[in-house]
Amino acid sequence: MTTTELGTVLEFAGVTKAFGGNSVLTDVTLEVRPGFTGLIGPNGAGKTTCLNCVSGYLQPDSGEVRVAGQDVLGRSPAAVARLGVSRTFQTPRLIPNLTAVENVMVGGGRHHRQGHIAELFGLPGARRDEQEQREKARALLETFGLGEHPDRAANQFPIGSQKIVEVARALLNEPVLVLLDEPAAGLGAEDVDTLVEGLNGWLGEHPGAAVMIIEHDLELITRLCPTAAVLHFGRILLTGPPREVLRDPVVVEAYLGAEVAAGD
Amino acid sequence: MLQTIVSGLEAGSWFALLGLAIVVVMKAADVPNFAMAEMGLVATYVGISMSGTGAPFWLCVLVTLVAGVVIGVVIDVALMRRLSKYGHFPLLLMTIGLSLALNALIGLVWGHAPRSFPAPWSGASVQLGGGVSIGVPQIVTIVVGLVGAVAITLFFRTGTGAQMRAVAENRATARLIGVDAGRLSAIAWGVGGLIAALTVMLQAQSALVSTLSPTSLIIYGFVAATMGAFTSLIGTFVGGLVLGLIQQFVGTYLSTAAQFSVALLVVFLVLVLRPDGFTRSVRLRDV
Amino acid sequence: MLLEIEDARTGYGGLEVLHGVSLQVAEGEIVTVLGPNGTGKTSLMRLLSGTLPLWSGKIVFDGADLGRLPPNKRARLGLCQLPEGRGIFQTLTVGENLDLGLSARKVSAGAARKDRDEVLEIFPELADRLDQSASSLSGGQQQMLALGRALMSRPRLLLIDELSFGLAPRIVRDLFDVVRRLRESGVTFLIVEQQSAALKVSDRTYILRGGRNELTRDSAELLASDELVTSYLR
Amino acid sequence: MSETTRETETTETAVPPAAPVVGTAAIGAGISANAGASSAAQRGSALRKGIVAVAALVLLFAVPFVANAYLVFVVGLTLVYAVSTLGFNLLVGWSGQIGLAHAAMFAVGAYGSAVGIAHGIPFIVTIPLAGIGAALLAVVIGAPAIRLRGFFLAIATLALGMAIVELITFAAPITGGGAGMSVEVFTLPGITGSASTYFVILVVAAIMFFLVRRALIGRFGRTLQAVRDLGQLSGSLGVSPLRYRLVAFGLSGFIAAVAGTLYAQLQTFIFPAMFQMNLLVPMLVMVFVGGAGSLWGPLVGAAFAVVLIELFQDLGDQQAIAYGVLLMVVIAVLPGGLTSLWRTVRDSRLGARLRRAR
Amino acid sequence: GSSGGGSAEAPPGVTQDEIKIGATLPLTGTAAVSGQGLQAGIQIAVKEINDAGGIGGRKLNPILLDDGYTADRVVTNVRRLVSQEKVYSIVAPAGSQGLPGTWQFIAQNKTPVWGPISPADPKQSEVYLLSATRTSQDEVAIDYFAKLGAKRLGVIQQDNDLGVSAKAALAAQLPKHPDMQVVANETTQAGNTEVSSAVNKVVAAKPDAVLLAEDNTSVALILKQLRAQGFTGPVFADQGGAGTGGTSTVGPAGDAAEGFLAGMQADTVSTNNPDVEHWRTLAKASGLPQAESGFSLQTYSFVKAFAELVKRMGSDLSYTNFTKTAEGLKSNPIAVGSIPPIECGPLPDGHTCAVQAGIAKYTGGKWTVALPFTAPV
Ligand SMILES: Nc1ncnc2c1ncn2[C@@H]1O[C@H](COP(=O)(O)OP(=O)(O)OP(=O)(O)O)[C@@H](O)[C@H]1O
Ligand SMILES: Nc1ncnc2c1ncn2[C@@H]1O[C@H](COP(=O)(O)OP(=O)(O)OP(=O)(O)O)[C@@H](O)[C@H]1O
Ligand SMILES: CC(C)C[C@H](N)C(=O)O
Ligand SMILES: [Mg+2]
Ligand SMILES: [Mg+2]
Repeated sequence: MTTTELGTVLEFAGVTKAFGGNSVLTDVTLEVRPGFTGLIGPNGAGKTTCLNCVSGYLQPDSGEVRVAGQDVLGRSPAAVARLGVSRTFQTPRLIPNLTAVENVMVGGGRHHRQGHIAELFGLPGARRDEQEQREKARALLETFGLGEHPDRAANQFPIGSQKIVEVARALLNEPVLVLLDEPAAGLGAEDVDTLVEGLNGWLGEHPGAAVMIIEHDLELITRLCPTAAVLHFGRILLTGPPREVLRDPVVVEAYLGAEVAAGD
Repeated sequence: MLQTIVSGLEAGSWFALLGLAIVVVMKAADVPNFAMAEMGLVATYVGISMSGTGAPFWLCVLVTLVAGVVIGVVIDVALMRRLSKYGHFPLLLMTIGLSLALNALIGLVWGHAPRSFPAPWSGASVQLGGGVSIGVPQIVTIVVGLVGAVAITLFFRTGTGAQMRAVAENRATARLIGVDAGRLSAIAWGVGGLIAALTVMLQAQSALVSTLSPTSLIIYGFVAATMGAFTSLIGTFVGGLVLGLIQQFVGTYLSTAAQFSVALLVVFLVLVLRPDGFTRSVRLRDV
Repeated sequence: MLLEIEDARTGYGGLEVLHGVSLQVAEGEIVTVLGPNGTGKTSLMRLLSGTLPLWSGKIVFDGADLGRLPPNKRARLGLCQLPEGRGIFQTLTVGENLDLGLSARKVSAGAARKDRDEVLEIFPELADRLDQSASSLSGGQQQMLALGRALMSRPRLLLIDELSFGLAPRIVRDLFDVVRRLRESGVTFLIVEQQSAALKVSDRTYILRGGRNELTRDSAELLASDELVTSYLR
Repeated sequence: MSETTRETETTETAVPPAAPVVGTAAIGAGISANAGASSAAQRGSALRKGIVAVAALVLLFAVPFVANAYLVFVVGLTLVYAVSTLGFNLLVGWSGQIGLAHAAMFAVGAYGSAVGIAHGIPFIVTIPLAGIGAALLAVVIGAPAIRLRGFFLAIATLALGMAIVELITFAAPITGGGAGMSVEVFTLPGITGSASTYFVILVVAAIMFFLVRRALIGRFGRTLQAVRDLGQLSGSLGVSPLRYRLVAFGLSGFIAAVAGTLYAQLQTFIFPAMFQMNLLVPMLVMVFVGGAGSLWGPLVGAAFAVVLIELFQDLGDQQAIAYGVLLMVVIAVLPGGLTSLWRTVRDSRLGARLRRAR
Repeated sequence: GSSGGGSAEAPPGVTQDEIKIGATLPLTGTAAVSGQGLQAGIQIAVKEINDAGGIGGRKLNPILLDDGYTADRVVTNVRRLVSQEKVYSIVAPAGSQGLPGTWQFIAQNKTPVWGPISPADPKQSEVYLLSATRTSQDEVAIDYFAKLGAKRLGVIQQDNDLGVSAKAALAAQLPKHPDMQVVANETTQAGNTEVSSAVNKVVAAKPDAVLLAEDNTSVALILKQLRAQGFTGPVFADQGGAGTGGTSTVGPAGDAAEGFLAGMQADTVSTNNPDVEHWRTLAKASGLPQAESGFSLQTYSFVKAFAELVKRMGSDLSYTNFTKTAEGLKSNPIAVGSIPPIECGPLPDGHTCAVQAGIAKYTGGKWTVALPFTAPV
């Protein structure tokens, strides 16, 4: 699953999706290349629905979704994940009783070389695997500013931190494509900084990977993403560098509200 | 054939009513109550004891039903409420413990011998052509079951329905927005106890009840509730009746030995083919 | 004072997270609480709504000691919370969720319909989804629903844990307008926020750090002070 | 445990607040595993744990030398139930599926072994054979059932379980039908019957505990919990939830049947009525009282169920009520099961004060 | 485990002034009514024997354990009685289905089991059956039906040992009554109180007589339903299911019990047989629950027979002598009066000490003898 430099990692081609007559995505066509891509748009525009179409939870009514050239339609979420697609959820979904580290480790299934049987009998390879994953998970948490309490149960973290644990979980898998659904919601300014640095650092080490971020914190989008796509009423309104996109009058009207555009 | 149908509907009414009691409690308290049949049995035994003192029949009926309500409310207030925040397991286990304790208590107080609830129409039957005779208690059960089901359904049509479901989904959040969860769950448990008392009383009028009878009754009740997807009152009621008919027909035309398993297997097939029971499903978006 | 918190302590199990927080809100005020992630803002909200027990200290609402009053009774006093994570009832429809806001007060059917219409005017997105399962809403729509439900209860004091959570910038902006408008009609607000935009609508700001009061200022003053903005906001 | 509610329940933790904590925690069967002592609490020196385990084993090994046949039997029975609960807990507590065919799988093990022995297969060989047979059967049952959730799963598996026991009754020529069949007891050379049975049980139980613990504290256990708490969302972690659910069915069937083979040896006479609701309910109690989703819960739960009944013998006809009431008290005080005692104390204010005082 | 056996060895549970005996009984659970009766009988007999100075100066010390009518607790209890309490003999334990699970253990320990309540015959040297098995009772009942002229037989049986007993009886006796045929044979599930379709089917087959192999509750239920559907012919159940002499079945059945036929392992409780009268006085005086039931009379008689046997053993209480004395009864049976004479045959057929069963009839609220003790033909 190697992607050529600057090749397309994720591709939507004419994706359409409706729920009981309500059209949510209309002919969405989009290319996501290695690096960061922002996906922004008003509430209910269909951003999360786009992600769900990639990760196998929804099947588009028509159109195609390809990851690294492979069609994902008809694949189960697990099969899509095995293509190297990781994601976070808009409302964080952690395993409440596991610690933060263990929650992150759950994301690493793709890179275990040893099967459960080897693990059962404590074979050295399996132990090494486990150890490596644990260290990697700790390092990731550290990167994202949660190094302090890695062994606390996940349900004891404030909601913002839970989202960050999810980000770390998504990254452990060494994914080709990372889909982040509002990772910064509920975070304070300092934590957003940490998140941005962490993501930048990670991408630096994984230059072939693509990260698609859905976010309403536009500052984060402008800081991270060279390109952003605007989704509006299920259609891609325009794509381009965030600063330009955010100056577009339609975007301003629909998404930002007049004053913001003028002010910020 | 007619005999089979009537017997099936009679047993089906018990199953359906107990299923309703289970669903009602499930609706507001989200507890799978394994002690439901025992609750009804205690209430019924209170009524039977009462009628042993020569009290008039209708007074005994009233006492039985009131006892059912009281038992339900007391159980909710004393045992269930404070556990609700810990999720399902403790609640489920509590009802199991309760069913064991209640069963033993009944044994201590009233003994284990089967009993019946003497009704003015006990033993009376209607002769139909072809040697078929139908017991009046059977007819009473079917009619009362139907009326009871309609009454309960109407009761839950009232505005409290959504509040109850909110409490069941998340009691803490419901209280946060001002829902009096305590009152609602007490109502649910009270109504549940009432229906359970009614069920077992009906059973005791046409058949026999003892500390042994809750075991099979509760399974049938749960199966009926399952057919109603644990949410639909009508689905549960119909499910219970259908279950009663299925097992009666299996007994009559296949084998009485396999009656229970075949009835359950039919339910299994229904579930596999219609994973949401007899009701229209609420599909939730979880991503 | 509508709400007075005095040296309140609380926590989870054996873990104390608020080590004596004091706070006052006057009738008709908009007060914000700021603080870094994990500092105990949500815990403060839970304490006020009665989902976390008060270990020591005092909470007085409208002259009455809240003590161990259960959450639903507090809601009936007009103390309404929009909880972190929204607290939408997923198995209910959008309309049912909205109407649940009426649980905290007695109201005629007509008045209820009027209130609902008002709320739907603020959140038109919800209007054509009333019969849809609440779980099918998008994240932001759910946040609107939660807020709409809270408004349905006509609270005297509305506690909002992260108003802007998951909302598009324009909606946030509109909502701050709504907050201002509601204040005119007599609602008092205590808002936990991460966004500095909140300061623009609020009168006073408390900054919490590590479960303690760190600073209390007029919001305008705080916004004007560059130093404070860079160290606490941005 | 209504299906719909299940899916969206915001998990409440053992901590009171209406924490909208971790999203849809309970997707699977609606199990917000309250115990989950699994991981956070599992730290500590492996060496110390090893020593405790060995010491416990030595103690258990000594039982037949110091105790009479009755006590040996009671301890043996506890171990058998503990093994069975190990499997049940894996299914219910860890994978979050309330599959109620467990008593039937236990019966399959007992009958499989008994019939096998009657046909000349050595007892020891029947243990894995019965286990594998039951595992296959469990997978066959599980295949249609894993798509069902919560109570639908419970009722469906209950139905299949009852049908299996009924089949055993029908297969009278092989199984003796409703009248039951006696089981030829295996004896180790030079050791009397009951002690011999006991040693076999102890060894098998130790192996099962070791392996299951091994599996659950590692990646497999974490994945099961992910499947339990995240349901289909675990798919995005590269986990196939249906596959793991099915594997949990198979494994629990295997373990139940292994326990069943041992049970047959203890009872020496088995009949179908032993394996119906009257067994299933105590089995559930063992899972929950021990602590669903915990590692040592099965042992504690089994001991609770077996030993307590023996202790209550002297209460005569009041013992049933004493048992029920005690059960209720335990749940009221420790909703997460007996094994949550330690955590409850640790996380309480009292515990915090004690720690500070130290 | 230890072996009790050899003649030289002193048997367990016997001291200068005491003999420990034990039993496991369903004091709680579904068979609790029967269990209470069984318990009362043992206690009445023990009190009478001890008040009279015991057996050769040794008083009986009964250890009665509750098994809740579950198999694994029966097995546990027997182990406890033998290994922990070290009883001399197990006397009159309930014959619930768990008892066969103890036979191997009993064989290892050589502990005599005296008078278990209606189990299937294990044909084992340590087990002394003092009353007709369910199969024998059913056989007697089939003969009796034949005598009454019944040609069409309806059967309702449970899917457990009760049903198996009935099957065995049918297999043995039907060939002997060529003009009798089974027109309906329904099986119900133990523990399930849903019996109506079985009843419907049996009634539809228009039988002359109905044989039940069911537990107390089910028998009562079936009786009620049979009568409600207009079936008026004879209905029979064995002693265990009929609660013969007591009220555990006929009480709940109410009016439907009129004319009900029941197996008799001990004499009916209300006859003027002097031995029964004697028991009746003691039972009434005891005030124990179910003391006046047929189950009580049965265990009372078994304990009395046990005392008589031990008396006959003289000073040698070894198990060898126990067997010898018991086998010697062939020539000089123990006659308690309330049960058929006890004459234990020697091995290899086990110690089947009584095969005769009687039939009692419940009329006008009283149990009367319909057929005195007879062996099946
Ligand atoms: N299962 C469903 N059934 C019906 N409508 C749905 C369903 N899922 C999504 N929708 C609708 O589709 C639209 C898009 O939802 P989506 O979650 O993709 O929005 P979004 O862009 O992620 O918005 P937000 O920023 O608020 O999260 C919304 O109007 C929502 O109500
Ligand atoms: N259920 C819980 N159990 C144990 N500790 C908890 C629990 N919930 C929160 N905490 C702890 O309490 C502290 C305060 O958390 P709180 O959620 O109040 O912070 P917050 O200020 O609202 O953070 P955020 O801005 O991220 O929402 C944190 O350290 C957190 O780890
Ligand atoms: C001996 C008794 C325990 C028998 C029991 N009453 C039964 O119906 O089988
Ligand atoms: Mg979204
Ligand atoms: Mg917070």
